[in-house]
Amino acid sequence: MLQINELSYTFGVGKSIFEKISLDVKTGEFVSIIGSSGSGKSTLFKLVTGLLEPDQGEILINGGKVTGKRLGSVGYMPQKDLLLPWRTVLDNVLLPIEVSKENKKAKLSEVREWLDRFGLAAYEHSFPNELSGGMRQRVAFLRTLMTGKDLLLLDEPFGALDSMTKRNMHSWLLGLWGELQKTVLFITHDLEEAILLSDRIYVLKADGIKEWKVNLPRPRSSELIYQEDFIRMRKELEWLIQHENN
Amino acid sequence: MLQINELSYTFGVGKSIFEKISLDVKTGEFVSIIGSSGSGKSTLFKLVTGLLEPDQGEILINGGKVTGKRLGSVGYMPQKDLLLPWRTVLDNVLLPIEVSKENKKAKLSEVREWLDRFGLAAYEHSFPNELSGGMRQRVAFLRTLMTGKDLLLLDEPFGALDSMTKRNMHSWLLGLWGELQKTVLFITHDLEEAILLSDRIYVLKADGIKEWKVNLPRPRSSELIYQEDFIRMRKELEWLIQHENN
Amino acid sequence: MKTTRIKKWTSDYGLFLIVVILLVSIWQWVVNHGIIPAFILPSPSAIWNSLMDNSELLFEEHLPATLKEVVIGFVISVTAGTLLGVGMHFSRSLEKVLYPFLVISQTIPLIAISPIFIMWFGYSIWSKIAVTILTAFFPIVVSTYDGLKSGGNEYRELLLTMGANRWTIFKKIQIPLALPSFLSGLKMSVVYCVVGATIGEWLGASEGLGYFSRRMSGSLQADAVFAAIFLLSLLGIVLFLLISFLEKQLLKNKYHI
Amino acid sequence: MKTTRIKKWTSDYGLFLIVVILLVSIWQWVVNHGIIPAFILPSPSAIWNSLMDNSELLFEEHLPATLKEVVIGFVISVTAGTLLGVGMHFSRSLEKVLYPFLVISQTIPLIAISPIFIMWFGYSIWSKIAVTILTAFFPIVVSTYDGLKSGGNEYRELLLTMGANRWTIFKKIQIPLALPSFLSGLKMSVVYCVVGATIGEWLGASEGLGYFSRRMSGSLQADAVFAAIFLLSLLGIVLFLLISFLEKQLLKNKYHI
Amino acid sequence: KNNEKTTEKNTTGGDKKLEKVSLMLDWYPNAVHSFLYVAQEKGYFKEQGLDVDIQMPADTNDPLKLVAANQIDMALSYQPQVLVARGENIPVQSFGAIVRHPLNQLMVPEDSSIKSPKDLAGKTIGYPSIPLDEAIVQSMVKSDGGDPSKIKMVDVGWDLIPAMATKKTNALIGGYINHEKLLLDKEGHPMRTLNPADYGVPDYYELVLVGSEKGLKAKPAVFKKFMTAIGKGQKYVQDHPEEGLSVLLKHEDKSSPLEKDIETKSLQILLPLMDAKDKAFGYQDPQTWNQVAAWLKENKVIKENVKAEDAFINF
Ligand SMILES: Nc1ncnc2c1ncn2[C@@H]1O[C@H](COP(=O)(O)OP(=O)(O)OP(=O)(O)O)[C@@H](O)[C@H]1O
Ligand SMILES: Nc1ncnc2c1ncn2[C@@H]1O[C@H](COP(=O)(O)OP(=O)(O)OP(=O)(O)O)[C@@H](O)[C@H]1O
Ligand SMILES: [Mg+2]
Ligand SMILES: [Mg+2]
Repeated sequence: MLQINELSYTFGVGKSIFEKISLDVKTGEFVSIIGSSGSGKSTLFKLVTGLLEPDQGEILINGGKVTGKRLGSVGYMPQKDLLLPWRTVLDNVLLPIEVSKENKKAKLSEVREWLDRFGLAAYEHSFPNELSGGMRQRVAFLRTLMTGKDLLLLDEPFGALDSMTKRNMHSWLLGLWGELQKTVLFITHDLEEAILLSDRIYVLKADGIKEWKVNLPRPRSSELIYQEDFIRMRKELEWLIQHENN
Repeated sequence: MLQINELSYTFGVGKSIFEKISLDVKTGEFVSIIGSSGSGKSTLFKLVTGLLEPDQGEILINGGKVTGKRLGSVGYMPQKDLLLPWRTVLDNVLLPIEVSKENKKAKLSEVREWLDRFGLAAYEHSFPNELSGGMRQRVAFLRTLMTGKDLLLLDEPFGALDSMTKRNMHSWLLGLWGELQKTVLFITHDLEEAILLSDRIYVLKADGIKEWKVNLPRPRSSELIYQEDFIRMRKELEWLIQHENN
Repeated sequence: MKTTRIKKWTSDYGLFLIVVILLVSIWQWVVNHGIIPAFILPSPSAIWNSLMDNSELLFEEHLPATLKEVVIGFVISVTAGTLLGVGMHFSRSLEKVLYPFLVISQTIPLIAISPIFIMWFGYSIWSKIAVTILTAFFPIVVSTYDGLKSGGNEYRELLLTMGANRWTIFKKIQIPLALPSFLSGLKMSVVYCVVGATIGEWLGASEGLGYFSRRMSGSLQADAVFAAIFLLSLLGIVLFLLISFLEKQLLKNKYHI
Repeated sequence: MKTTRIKKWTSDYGLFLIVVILLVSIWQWVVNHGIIPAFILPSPSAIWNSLMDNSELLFEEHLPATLKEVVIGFVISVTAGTLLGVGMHFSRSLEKVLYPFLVISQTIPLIAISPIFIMWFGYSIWSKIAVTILTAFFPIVVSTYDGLKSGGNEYRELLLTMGANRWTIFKKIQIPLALPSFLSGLKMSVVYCVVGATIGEWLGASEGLGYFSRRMSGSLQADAVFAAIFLLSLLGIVLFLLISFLEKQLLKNKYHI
Repeated sequence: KNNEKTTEKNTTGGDKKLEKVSLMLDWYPNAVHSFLYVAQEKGYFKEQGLDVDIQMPADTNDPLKLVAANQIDMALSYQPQVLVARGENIPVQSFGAIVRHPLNQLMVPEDSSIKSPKDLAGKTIGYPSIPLDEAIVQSMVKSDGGDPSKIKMVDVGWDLIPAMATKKTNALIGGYINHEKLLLDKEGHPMRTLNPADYGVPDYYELVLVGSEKGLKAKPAVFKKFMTAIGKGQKYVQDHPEEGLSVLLKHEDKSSPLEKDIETKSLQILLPLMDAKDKAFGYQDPQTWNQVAAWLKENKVIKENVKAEDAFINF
């Protein structure tokens, strides 16, 4: 689905963010990226979406052979929700459909169904400022889904939520995962979240990128986090992040 | 130190946030408040600082007998860091000293010492936009300390940090706690954080406020979170939040 | 519902009205007592009488003439100003070339170049409209341009990742973002349109409130001069309020940026 | 360092200069070939010659006179405008009373009320300064007021919890926050100051570039008229650039809001 | 469609095809222009095959320039100004003298201590920043034995009357005895006038008709016809001043009413000053042109190379 080979990127003069990092995401996988603030996670996403061009290396989407024009080929959910404040929930969700110039009317019933499934049916005519943080995040997520792309890049979708809302979103996402049939690349700061949701985790550090497999069967439930296995894994991951400097 | 009795507050017409809630914080205590988004945690802080006036009930600070003028009697760290973008780190930290019209020069060496202790010495002439999220948060915290007040109200000070930075801040705060000699009221979404740092936790819900004691000896270390005891406590707290509706 | 409206209105304009009434009374008193000669500053009552005496002429001939210039000038200013602002936004070169000219256009005294206008447009309505445009389109260009510059970069990037082209981004993001600034430019501009039409009429006309006031000033009929000015000022305020109302309607419930 | 500066300068103004040179050449050609008669629009070379011929008079007598009016008018406009803007920010009542008057003050044609000015100030420099102030202080009031309104509520609350009083908050938060808007008002205002001084000189004067251009127009010397206008325009642009420079210095490195 | 248009034109043009001519006044319509409106109203122009479009200027200098630029066929201007214009290479010529004596006279308040021009020493004189007015004042003072350098001239812009009425100046030049003086009298500021012609300034023509050199050469017939028509107009006004004035007043009522009392007095003053006696209305005396040119040269208002005889043409 997505393959990144020996990617290097430098901001302006001398501010090198990556040097020759490689990673890949297979179809249907849920892969997380963790790393400290400023390690370049969001920058990586901007490179994949095509907002930035790599200095070296290639980014292949859907097995595409060239690193060329990538804009418009993945669903991207930015770190801030970026809902358009002058549009209602429904109109925000319809935005990618408008952009791709598909028939809006034809899609409308499908979109309404999704709004319902996301628990947003009652709010379709509300404006973003009338929503709580968790609802805004769900709208932004739905908007990303509505791009219709198979590969979704989600940049800290649950970063701004309180622990209870976050927990609910986890349960909800895990429940939905089978149906969605999407491939997800997911940025988070929350180790628990990363382990709970992912098939694999990439740890992004100043000296490169490190892969880490999550050995948990699916379907998963959010109750998992209290299991000993899970806690051991979390400890292990934390140790990996903090100590591995080789 | 702080005593809140039967406090009620309503926004505008009919939007009741609290009804007759009471809580108290003793000198030297570290007390956390948790609750879902929109439950009124930040509103409670604004009431305590004096930015809002309660409809009913009393708020006593330092045993003061009246609910009267409270502005300027506690150190308040708002949810956003609110560093003034046109001031350097040093000038931001000096702000409360300027406001209280103390002699700035006399305090300068003390402030420099603190900057050093907070790991900010090299950045004293940087502007906020040149700092990473974790550093900004530390500057805002230091600014709150510099008010010189004994009671500190911290509204999600670590909310915007990545897990590693947050972990470091926890270690750092736990290490500092003995020295600080402050009383802290602390808002967080993170249950682990709340348990790790607090002596007591108040759970704010639509139907009232619930107290919960943390039975962990001090000094604590951030390693605690992997202990079975701790995990059990976290589970218990989570259950309390989600199920107690009586 | 209705009483709260009236209440709101009184609290918004009541104080202003009281001050106006006070000032007008003082003015009347000052003129009546000969402290300011009436041919320099006529009394409010004299102005009112003159307004009534000349009402047919003012309302049926000169006001429509001025209004026509204002409306045509405003429409062209808005069209041209918006296009220029948008053009400058899209093309850095255009911006670099035009910006200094825009500033220069505001520093040149209009009266000095009036023969040029008259030569090009004669004494037709177009010379007045040209002056109107010259005074009124500057705020529109600046506000459109500044409005389009105003942030929105993150939204832009978001739409880019959806595969949007420049035009879609312009339509879906930049226009809505620029709207508040644009509308406040519109408000200033409509006031300047009235000023511009007045100046244009001074530079040569055979009708219009500016023409009327200038002629009356030539024969020292201060009350008629001020009657015309009163109407001009009123016209400016009414148009300003109209745009303010439009602004409120357009931005209602929508802009919580 | 130096070459990059020159490069930046060329990329910023090069295109503009080329366009200017092109336009001036066309202008010269058009006048030389009699398409526009020189007594209506003199050629650039004639204007330049006239500027040189009259240089002593223009630079040593009239330019300083106008500059004096502009500077005094600007200083008073800025002082009064800022005070009014601040006053309106602090007092809702003041705002409600003054705002309509501000709009009205912009809709009244200055020439019509010039006799009042003359009555009050005579032909002293003050009548010109009064006109200058009337044209120039509106943008300052509006930009100060809008600047002070611009958000900052959260910062305000933060300082309140530190026990700050209104004045401290004003000093530490609202002034820095209002600075960008205030400076952009200053830029507009300084341009209007030059326009205002010119109008003021038309209404009666015995020196100044506006007076000079009016006088030369009376003796049908179009080239001298345009030489004076050229200086006026240049004065406006130089002052605009000065404030822009000040703006860049003040906001440098500081405003990443 | 084309045919329709031409027939339409023909019917409105009457039997003969009328030649369109544009005329720009020196200022807003007032009593002095009565003869024009009479000629139009009574059909004197039409008789001559002319269709005259009367326009008003914004600035007193505009008519000259626009005539020279061929935007306007003929205009009312001032004799000295025609000479100034020729000095600036503006190709205009005068083809008729309308007001044959100065209307622009020095005015001082009736109770003023200024009895003759030499008393102006140390006083302030308001003027509308026309260099000619400066020359007039200087000549008057000089010929009266005063020192012109002791006079302060101040440009009072558009507001001649308020300048005088509010006593911001001691004297006024640039105002007309048939307008500003009458208005000041009416407002209770009676004025005494000092005629420049009595103090060393040639008795010049206040108002003349001008055309461009090109136009005058190209269609002299038109100008001739025009002169004939206005001659008739003026005759009518002279014989029936009241009716003549009412034609003007009626015309102006449609846009900006004039004050009848002022205009009546104005016409009374004007009529004798417009009378060419035994010559035809509008006749110009070469002698006057020479004197005025010489005086302007002497006062350095115009350049030496201006030839008086080229500046006018008699039809
Ligand atoms: N436009 C830019 N120009 C220069 N440097 C930039 C730019 N954008 C980001 N950076 C720098 O690149 C680095 C990586 O930024 P990035 O936003 O990718 O980090 P991140 O891993 O997403 O951090 P966070 O967890 O805080 O979101 C940071 O040091 C940042 O300062
Ligand atoms: N100024 C206001 N006017 C009206 N309602 C308000 C205002 N400020 C907050 N509210 C409402 O009061 C409620 C409590 O808000 P508050 O900010 O205290 O929540 P919180 O517990 O701090 O949430 P979070 O975890 O998101 O910070 C919310 O429903 C909010 O919509
Ligand atoms: Mg990021
Ligand atoms: Mg909060």
